[in-house]
Amino acid sequence: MIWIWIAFAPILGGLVYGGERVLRARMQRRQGPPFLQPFYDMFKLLDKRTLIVHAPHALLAVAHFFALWFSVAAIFLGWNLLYIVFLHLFAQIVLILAGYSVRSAYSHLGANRELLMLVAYEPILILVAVGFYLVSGSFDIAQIVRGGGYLAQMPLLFIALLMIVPIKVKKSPFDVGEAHQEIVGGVEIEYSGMFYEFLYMARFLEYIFIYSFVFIFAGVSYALGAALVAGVFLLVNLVDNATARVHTMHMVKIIYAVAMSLAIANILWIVL
Amino acid sequence: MTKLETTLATLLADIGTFYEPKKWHFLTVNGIDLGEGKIELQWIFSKYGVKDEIVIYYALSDYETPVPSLVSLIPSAFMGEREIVDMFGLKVDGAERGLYLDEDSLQHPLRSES
Amino acid sequence: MKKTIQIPLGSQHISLLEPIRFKFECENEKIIGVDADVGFVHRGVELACTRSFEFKQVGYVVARVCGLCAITHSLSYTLAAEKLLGYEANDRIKYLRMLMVELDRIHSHMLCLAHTAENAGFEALFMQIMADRELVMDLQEAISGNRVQFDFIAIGGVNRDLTPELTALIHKNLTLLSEKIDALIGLFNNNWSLSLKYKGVGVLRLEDAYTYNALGPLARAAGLATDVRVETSDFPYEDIGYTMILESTGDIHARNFVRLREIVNSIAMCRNIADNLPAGEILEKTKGKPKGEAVVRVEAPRGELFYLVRGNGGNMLERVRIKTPTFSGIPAMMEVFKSSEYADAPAILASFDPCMSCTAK
Amino acid sequence: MKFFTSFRKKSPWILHYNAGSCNGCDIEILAALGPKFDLERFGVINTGNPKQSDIFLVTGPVTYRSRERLVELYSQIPEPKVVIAVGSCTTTGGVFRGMYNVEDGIDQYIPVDVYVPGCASTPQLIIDAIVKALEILENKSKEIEKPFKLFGSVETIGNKLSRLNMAKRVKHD
Repeated sequence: MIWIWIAFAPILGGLVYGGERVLRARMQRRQGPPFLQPFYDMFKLLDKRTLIVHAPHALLAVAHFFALWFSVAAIFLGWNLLYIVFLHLFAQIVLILAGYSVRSAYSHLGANRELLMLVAYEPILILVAVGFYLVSGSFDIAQIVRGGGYLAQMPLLFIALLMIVPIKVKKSPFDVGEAHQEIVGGVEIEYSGMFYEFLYMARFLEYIFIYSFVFIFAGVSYALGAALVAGVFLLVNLVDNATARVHTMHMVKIIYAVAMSLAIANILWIVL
Repeated sequence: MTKLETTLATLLADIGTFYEPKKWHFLTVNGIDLGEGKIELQWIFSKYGVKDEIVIYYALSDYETPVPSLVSLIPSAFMGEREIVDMFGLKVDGAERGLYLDEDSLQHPLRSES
Repeated sequence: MKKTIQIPLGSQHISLLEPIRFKFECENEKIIGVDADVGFVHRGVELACTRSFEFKQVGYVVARVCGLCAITHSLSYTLAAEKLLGYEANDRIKYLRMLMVELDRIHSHMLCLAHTAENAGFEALFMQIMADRELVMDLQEAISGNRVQFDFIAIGGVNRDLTPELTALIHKNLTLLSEKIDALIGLFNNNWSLSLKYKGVGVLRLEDAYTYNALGPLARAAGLATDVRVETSDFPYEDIGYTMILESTGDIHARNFVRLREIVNSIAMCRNIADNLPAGEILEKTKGKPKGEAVVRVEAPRGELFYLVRGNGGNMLERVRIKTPTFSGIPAMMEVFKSSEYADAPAILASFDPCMSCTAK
Repeated sequence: MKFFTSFRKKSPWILHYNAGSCNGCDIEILAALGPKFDLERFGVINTGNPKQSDIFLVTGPVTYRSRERLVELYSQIPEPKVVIAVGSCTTTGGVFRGMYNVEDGIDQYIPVDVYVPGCASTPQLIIDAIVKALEILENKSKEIEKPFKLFGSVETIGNKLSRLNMAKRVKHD
């Protein structure tokens, strides 16, 4: 059963993404694309001729996708949370390498920004994992979801996690890595056809990845988890439609000043 | 509209005594081809906050005589100067071809013979 | 090792409507040098106005210099030609012309605001302003028959008249619009992320505005009180409630605010015109051929538009000189880019509202 | 593959290039992306990146300087692709026809599939053109623009003939 979930993870993410595009359009008083639009895009990209800059560049996109898929699978299988965070880090590093491996200035800038994003959100993810360990006594997700009451014990960590969700799903105010008006997609710029498709689907997996972090905050109660995810989803989209993009440095400062101190305060609170 | 005559040799001195950045708005440099190799150059100014006050300095010249550049007095004059270099093929100190046309283009579209 | 990277912006870029190419020399993302290539849209309109078209057609040709401020182009040319023909338009024509120019200013300013929001990464605001802008576009379509490039002005008058139904429509749409503009003013003032993106970014100081001869909203945002609408006597702008809008900080926020408040002013002026339209013919016959030299300045949405027309008594003109607002704005623009962040560059660029097809003609 | 072909028309990503237009048509393209006309209904995304685009929206009569970029952008779009010429001056040169720096329409340089008249084209016309372009996009095969090898034995004659047939089958109207 769990393997089916893992196999269908990208499709699930695609549904989330499709729903989000419709929701965003409605928030902007538009009709918006069909619900299944991400899948139409996927199939179309498979049909396009692929232009490759050089082979490792294309391969790194595939590696990024599979590494992400692996970390999502690890979440579904209930593995160690720290392990999952570092798997995800590996996936991001692969993407950054891909960005640096071509000569486009936009790609380099995008990779720079991806690195800064990583610097911003990675400590929070680790602190969240540490928080779970302190409360439930284990890094294993299988163990964590058997417990409960995380929201009551780590409310500040939850807020910190909320602040990095827009970075991961590339939404305003923290969509600096993609930033179409500035760097035309950043690291995505030199990809086309089938290999762009891997990045496009990796985006679906990012949705699953970050929202499952939100989900496990509910612990044993799956209904509460679903409600949390839906709430965060709405909130993130609302914020996306009400803010402009901030600078990369502003983003890092905001995350460090607010989210980081919230997270650390929460951990101190649990420990003491 | 007031038209004042000047010559290319005395242009810098004339404009230098006339132009005050807080009073006069520099519009542009203009060239008008009069035919037979003659060209009329105009430097156009307007006064801030006053109705219909336009001053045009003009000088008669030909295609070959180098035109002094006003950039030392009016930093924003370089656009207009590059334009007349492109359009008439004149020589202006410090202004190169290539604003609209290619750097090595042989065209000077606004000359009357072209 | 080379410390700087060169970031190109254009000639094709998603944040640009028009082809202009910047080369930013950047340290990390800080811009230390700018190089601009503006000649991508050069078509040669000035020459064609004197060689291929007769003076009666030129008004429609120069409208195609720029799609956003087409009406001011044809207006300036028409005024210059009418001066050469010795013709003075009656009040109704003047008021109708002012009406269309102000409507055009509203839609152009709104497009600029939308574009600035989009380039700052605020997609929802872009959509909101574009939706509100349709009110003005509908008005323009109803009055002139086309959404953009309405050849409304002809030598000797205007091509279409205002009917009572249109007056009612003007009032209806402009009332709706002014509510939305009030909401926008609040949004631009209070949104936290917009203030990060706009306040203190891309500052043009007052001295620089004087030195580089900035004009239009760019100069007024820096506190330089210049507006061609009060510096010429071609149109009775004071009679219909014109006020000059000035800001002092000169950043993107100030430029946006000049535009927003000018829209409010323009709405009031349009409603005044619609109420107090004098009676008279809308298209009169003109006689003769243009002879002599005439200069005309008109305030386009982006600033001062200057036309110099010289005729020799024939059907063809001798010289049509077009000096467009963005052309004079570029030196100031290049100055502002230095020492700002590359991440701000698209928003700064959009806040200047550059019109390359004007610049290169 | 047959299965994927039918999805081409459901996700057209556009690339917009201004080859020297008066930007009247460009603002109408923006308006078409806005809420009133909402091109995203058809799955349109304005990508701004030629490598990920399907539909090439060009405005302007092609000036001397922009012609190289135009061809370059066109060749960077992977097959299958459709070109839409928006506006009178893009189709024929329009009012700019015969000016010294103008090349009289983009079909001098790249093949055009849909011509949109109007000065300026209205958003309604642009939407119509994109819907028309979707049909063409569905019929286009990515094989047809592969260069033919005249000499060399890489391809059999039968293959060549079948590709010729494919080229013929593409309907343009």
